[in-house]
Amino acid sequence: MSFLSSYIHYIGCFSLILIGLYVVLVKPNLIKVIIGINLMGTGVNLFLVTVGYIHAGTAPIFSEAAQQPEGMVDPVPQALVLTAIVIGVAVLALALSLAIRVYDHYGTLDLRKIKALRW
Amino acid sequence: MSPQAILITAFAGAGLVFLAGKVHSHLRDFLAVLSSLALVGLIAWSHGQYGPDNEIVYVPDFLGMELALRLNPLAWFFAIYIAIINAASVVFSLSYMKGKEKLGFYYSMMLLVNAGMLGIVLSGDFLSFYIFWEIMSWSTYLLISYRRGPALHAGMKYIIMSLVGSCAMLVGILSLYAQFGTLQIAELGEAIAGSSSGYVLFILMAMGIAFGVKFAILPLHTWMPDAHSEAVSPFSAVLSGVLVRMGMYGFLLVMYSIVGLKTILNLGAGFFNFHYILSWLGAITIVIPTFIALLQNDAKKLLAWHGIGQGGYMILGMAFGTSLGVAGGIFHTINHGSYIALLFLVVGAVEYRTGGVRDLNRLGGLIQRMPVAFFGCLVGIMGLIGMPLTNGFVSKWFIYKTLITEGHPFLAFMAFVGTWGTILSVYKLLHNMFLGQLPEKYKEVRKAPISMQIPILFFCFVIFLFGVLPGIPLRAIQGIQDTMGFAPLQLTMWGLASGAGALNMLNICFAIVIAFAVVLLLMRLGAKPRRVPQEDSYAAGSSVPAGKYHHSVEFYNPLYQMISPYLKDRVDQFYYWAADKAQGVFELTRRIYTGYAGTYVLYIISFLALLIFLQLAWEIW
Amino acid sequence: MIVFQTFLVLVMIVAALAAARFGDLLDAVIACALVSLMASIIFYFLQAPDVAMAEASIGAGLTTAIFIFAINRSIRYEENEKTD
Amino acid sequence: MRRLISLLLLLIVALGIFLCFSGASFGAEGASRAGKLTEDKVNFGRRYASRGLEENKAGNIVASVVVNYRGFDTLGEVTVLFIAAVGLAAILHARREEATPSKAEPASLIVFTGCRFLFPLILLLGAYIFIHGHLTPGGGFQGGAVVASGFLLIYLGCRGRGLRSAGVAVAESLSGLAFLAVALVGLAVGGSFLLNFLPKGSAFALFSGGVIPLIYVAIGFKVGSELGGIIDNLSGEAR
Amino acid sequence: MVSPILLIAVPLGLAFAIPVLGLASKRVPRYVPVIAMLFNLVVSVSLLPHALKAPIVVRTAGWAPPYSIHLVAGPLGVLLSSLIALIGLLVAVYGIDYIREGAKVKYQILYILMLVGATGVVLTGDIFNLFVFFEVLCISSYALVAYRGDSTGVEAGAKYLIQGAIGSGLVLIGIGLVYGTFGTLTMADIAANVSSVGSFRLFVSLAFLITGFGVEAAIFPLNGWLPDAHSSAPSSISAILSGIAIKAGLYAIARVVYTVYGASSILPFLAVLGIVTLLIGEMCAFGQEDIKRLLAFSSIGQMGLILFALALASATGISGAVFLIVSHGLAKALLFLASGYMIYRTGSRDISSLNGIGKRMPIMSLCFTVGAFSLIGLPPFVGFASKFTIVRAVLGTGSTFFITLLAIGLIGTVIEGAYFLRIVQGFYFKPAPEDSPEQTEGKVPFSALVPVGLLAVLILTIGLFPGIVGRVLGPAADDLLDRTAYVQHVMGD
Repeated sequence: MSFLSSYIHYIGCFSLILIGLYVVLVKPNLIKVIIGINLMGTGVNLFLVTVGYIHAGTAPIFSEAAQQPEGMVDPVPQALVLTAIVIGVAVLALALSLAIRVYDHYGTLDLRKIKALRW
Repeated sequence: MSPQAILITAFAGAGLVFLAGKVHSHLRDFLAVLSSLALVGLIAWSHGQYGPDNEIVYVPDFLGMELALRLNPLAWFFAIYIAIINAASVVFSLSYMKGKEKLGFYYSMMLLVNAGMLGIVLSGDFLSFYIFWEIMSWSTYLLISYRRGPALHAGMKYIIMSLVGSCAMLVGILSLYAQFGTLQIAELGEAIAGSSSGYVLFILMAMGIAFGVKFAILPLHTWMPDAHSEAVSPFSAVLSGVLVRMGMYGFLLVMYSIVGLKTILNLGAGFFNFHYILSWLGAITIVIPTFIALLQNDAKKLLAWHGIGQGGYMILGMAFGTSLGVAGGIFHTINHGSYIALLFLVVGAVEYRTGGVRDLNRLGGLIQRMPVAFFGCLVGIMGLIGMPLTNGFVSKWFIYKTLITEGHPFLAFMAFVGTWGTILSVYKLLHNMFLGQLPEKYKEVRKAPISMQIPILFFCFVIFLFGVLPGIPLRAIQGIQDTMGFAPLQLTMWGLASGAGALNMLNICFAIVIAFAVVLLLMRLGAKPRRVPQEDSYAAGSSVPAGKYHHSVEFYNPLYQMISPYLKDRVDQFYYWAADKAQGVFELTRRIYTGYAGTYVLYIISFLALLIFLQLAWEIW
Repeated sequence: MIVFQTFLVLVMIVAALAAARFGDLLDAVIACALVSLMASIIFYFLQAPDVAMAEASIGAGLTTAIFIFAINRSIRYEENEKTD
Repeated sequence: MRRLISLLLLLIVALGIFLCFSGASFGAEGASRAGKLTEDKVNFGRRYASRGLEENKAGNIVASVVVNYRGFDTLGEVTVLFIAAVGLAAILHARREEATPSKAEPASLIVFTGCRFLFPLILLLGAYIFIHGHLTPGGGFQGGAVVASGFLLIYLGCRGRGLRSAGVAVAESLSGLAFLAVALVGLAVGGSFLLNFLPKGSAFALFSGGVIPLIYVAIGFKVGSELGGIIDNLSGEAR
Repeated sequence: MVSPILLIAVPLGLAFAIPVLGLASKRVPRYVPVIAMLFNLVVSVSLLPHALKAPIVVRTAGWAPPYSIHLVAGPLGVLLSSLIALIGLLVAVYGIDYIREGAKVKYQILYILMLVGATGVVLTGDIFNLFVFFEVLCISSYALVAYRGDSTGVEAGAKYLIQGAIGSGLVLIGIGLVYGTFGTLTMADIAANVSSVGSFRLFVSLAFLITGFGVEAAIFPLNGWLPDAHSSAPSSISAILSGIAIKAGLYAIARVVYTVYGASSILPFLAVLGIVTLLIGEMCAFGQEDIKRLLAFSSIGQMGLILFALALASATGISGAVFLIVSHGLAKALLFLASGYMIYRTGSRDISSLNGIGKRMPIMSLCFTVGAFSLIGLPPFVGFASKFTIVRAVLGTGSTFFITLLAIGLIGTVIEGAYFLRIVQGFYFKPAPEDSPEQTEGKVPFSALVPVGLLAVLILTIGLFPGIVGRVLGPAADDLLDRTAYVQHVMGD
């Protein structure tokens, strides 16, 4: 149980990362690939937050002056993840707009068929 | 005159000519001739002004190195030789190039090549040597490509080999710098003295590849026939006369000025001695190209192959490291420059008047139409063969003499064989261009214009002058040899005064003049020849109607059939094969970029996995 | 508590696998949204309410909407040809 | 084949990652186990937690980190979103010119009215979230996203009532410039970019934390307008 | 002294202001990038003397370095930011008239932001901030590659984005591992602690960071996007991508490997990688028919050489690499810019269609020739000086391993010479294709001639007087090599 409590989040986040990577590697569909990137991004965010987590910690928010900072989880990864989430959604939006344009031009989203540029 | 002034004149001339070409064509031509002649003047004037006054650091800090120029006997000798041949070619170009396109480019590149070569010989350190070497290389490349068509291919061949050479040279030079912390030629000589023979050999190899490519020593020669035959004729003269001989300058500089005579002679053991191998390479370079030349029907290709072959003599002389041999090598360099330039100019003149024909099977009988060109050709091939009274005789004499006194009968035999081949092939050149029947279409051919005749006659004069009075250039060569630590030769104005190898051109000259007079006398005494028009020819007593003339085609056909299977340029074929294979590999390599994004991501992940795997397996960090 | 979190993680992984598996892109996107939602809840349990809010509104909400727009303007089904 | 190779490679990566956790202590949890968490040096997140309140007088340490300590990141991040919005518009620009405006089915009256009713409430909620970012969970991003979801609602429920692009552009520009201006005033006043130069007030009050609420409001507007712009562009409403 | 933070803040502000300005006037936005980059150039150059004395450490939010993000404007950073501003300025001038289609105003915004990203990457001292600016750079380049919305651009953009997104995901994992280990994000702080921890985890984080940054730096197996993106983007963007963006990636790798990790034992691996990249790039470029694709592959080759030189771990080696970054930036920008109008003129990107262009566009083709010669490394152009420095550094190490690699690498140079000189030959000595359409839109405006000409002049000038850049190279190399000094400057007050 203690193993689970220490590592379950790590297992979860790296599973997500690996599943995401696998999707990108194997699936030829552009939107599927973008889903893969999105999954990977979620996994990375989860990983970062987990890094800053302390067992039985409290959120890094003071609601009264008397609150003690000792048990608080690390706020920095959370700040980083906020940034990362926004960057992720930015990339995602751009990727999807590209996918729309690709579909306009090629009539397909199959990356194996979108090979005008090669060699 | 300081070397700096010479170089500034040279480079400024090249730039100004280009700009002048935008303004007016006469101004451009005038400036081109003026600056090339001015260079000859400047260099001639600076004769003898050697020593520390003329060692100039012109860039004190180029990436932490000093760039210096200097003038010494070796530099001066080569500089004047470069400048003269270039000036002659520029003068020759005036009418040869008239009406062609991009003349501003042509003249400025001509002068830039010239400037680059002058820079090479005047540079006092290897970095500026390399810089000027490269400037010369790329400007030459542009000039070779100037004629378009097959010239493009020739240019590519040239520049690729040249790049290989310069990469090797760069490695060699910088290895010297890494080893000794200086690139000053003067200081390197002392620094290198103590280093191991393996290192010296490495340096010689690295530099030797670069010089060998330029010099067209046998396995590295394949660019030369194409380039020489495809370049415009005045530039072919420069190319074959001087540019190729920059390799000679390089060899002299590295072998004798820097590494030093003693080290060179003791490099390697027994038969596998450095200068031994070099001389064998030289000998092979004499024989094979000369016989390939025999098979050529393109006048310029024929000359180009001779250019390679004659280079073998120079190597042969120079590699031995005896006073006589090196003197012969250097002397042969300038001699060869004079008559090969002459021959290229003659071919150029013929080409100019016949509308670009250089196929020997389609020419003939031009002797009366172009007498000056004929005379030039005659003198040129006399020099090439090495007939007495011409300078070629003297230098070849030196070289043979060296071979015999050093006891190398095989090498001497190969050199002789080379000379026979030369005689056969240049006779073909002379005959097929000027003797025999005149084809109908060349009836209207006129004499070469005066601006072509001047350089031709000038070179004829030089050939005879140095042939009769070899002391003039040999003095200068003596000066060079002094700086390299060779034992002095006993020179006279007429030749060599030392005991066994004495050579007195005065006597020979005298003998020849007498013989000539006797022959003339005999001919006068015999039946008077009756002059007939050239076209009026008879066979078996009846006149041959026009259109049924036998022109001299397929010279040496039986010989050709006999030897041609042995004389394929297998090296060239090998290079082509290798290039072909390499291109196949390149094409395969391109397939890495499949165009499928998933594959690219696969590469990324494999890279990551590889890094992790390496660490797991071998602990790379 | 830990059991609940483990359950969440497992649901998240299963949803991710489903997102990888579904041939209907719309289904895959919904699965993806589920992943985000689970992640958001996990963030909350990891004492990161800020991140949880951001993930819920951006990751689960907006992202899904954007995906659906894009699918709307291209095609809905993955072309099922054998990958090599 | 491809799957096999991919799985193999991912296995190696996974192995590598797995071995990462076998060694010394990792993360805040590890530091806490090793008993080093009280040292500021080990983990500077610690320092923010322990001193952040008095330094910035903002109850939400994350807000204080996002806007102040790591405000420069946030600037970059807002820029990224801006890039995405602009780039997306640029990429879809050509399409917009090609596309023929399609008449969408108007939504039913109930949905329409419901949306119009909900829209201001959603905006209000978003504004609340980003104004209170320094006190409670939430902030510029979350609030901005909520605002954007309001626009999404408008798009879904009230077809044909998109954003006015000029208005979006102005909002984007001005909020971004406001962020920069606040940061640059810090540079001018105290010699340090993003300096919290305003009086910080007392903690836990609405007007506390110095420039943090100001910047969060700017971020909120910027994120909201940019995400709104993205939705607007992607939804393909031809205008 | 001006604060280096203005190098980022001012262009950013101008970029934010463009949408409003664009509402006011259609013409104004075209000149904003010029103003922004001019400002950056002036500030960067004026900072250079200060940075040479000691790195300028700028804190944000008023807190001392480990507790807030800070910029470290060392010699290397300021040199690179000057280069970015210089090339950025020239390309911005070029872009005034070059950009004719698509969303022009948006192009200008993205253009500034891309350069801001690159400037941020070279100036920042915080590893997560490095990532953020990296994303600014990458995402704006994805958008710019595809901004015309044509089929090749969109395809290249999509592929670039996929790979870039994977790369940045990997970087983020690496940063997470680093943060978990050290609890800090300041590069100097990590560097100070890194020697105390020598574990597998550290290596894995390094591997993630190298792979992630390597995607943008176009190291061999990671560069599948590069030929597509560089060839499909508008020429002005290709110039920036090749001249600056990939260098920023390489800078990030160098910074991480040298300063943060001090990982000298993986340098031989990087050297091998560099040579492989060089060879692959040149080999692929050889057979290209598309001029921009050829230039893109040639960039890969040059990046390989830069990486190789960086991996030498000697002061001369790194200064050679930095010098090559400068010279390649100038030359490649010149080549792309020149080819941009050539492509407009002939309406085709085929090399064979560019035959005989020397007559029709004499200045452009002359400048192209200068750039090509410089890339090959022919004197007296700047490429020679930089390649020369690298070769000197390799031989200076005296290690057989590196010398062998160099010898292999020089083959790449020869291949490069072969294909570039073939193009130059085509320009001047091959007849123009018969059916070449005379596009009137290809008339080269003044705003294009100026940057191209200036780049050519710069290439020649620095080639003749390498001391102009040479003085900064030594300190720049030390900046990268000397970890303890870096840590002291940043941390020690």
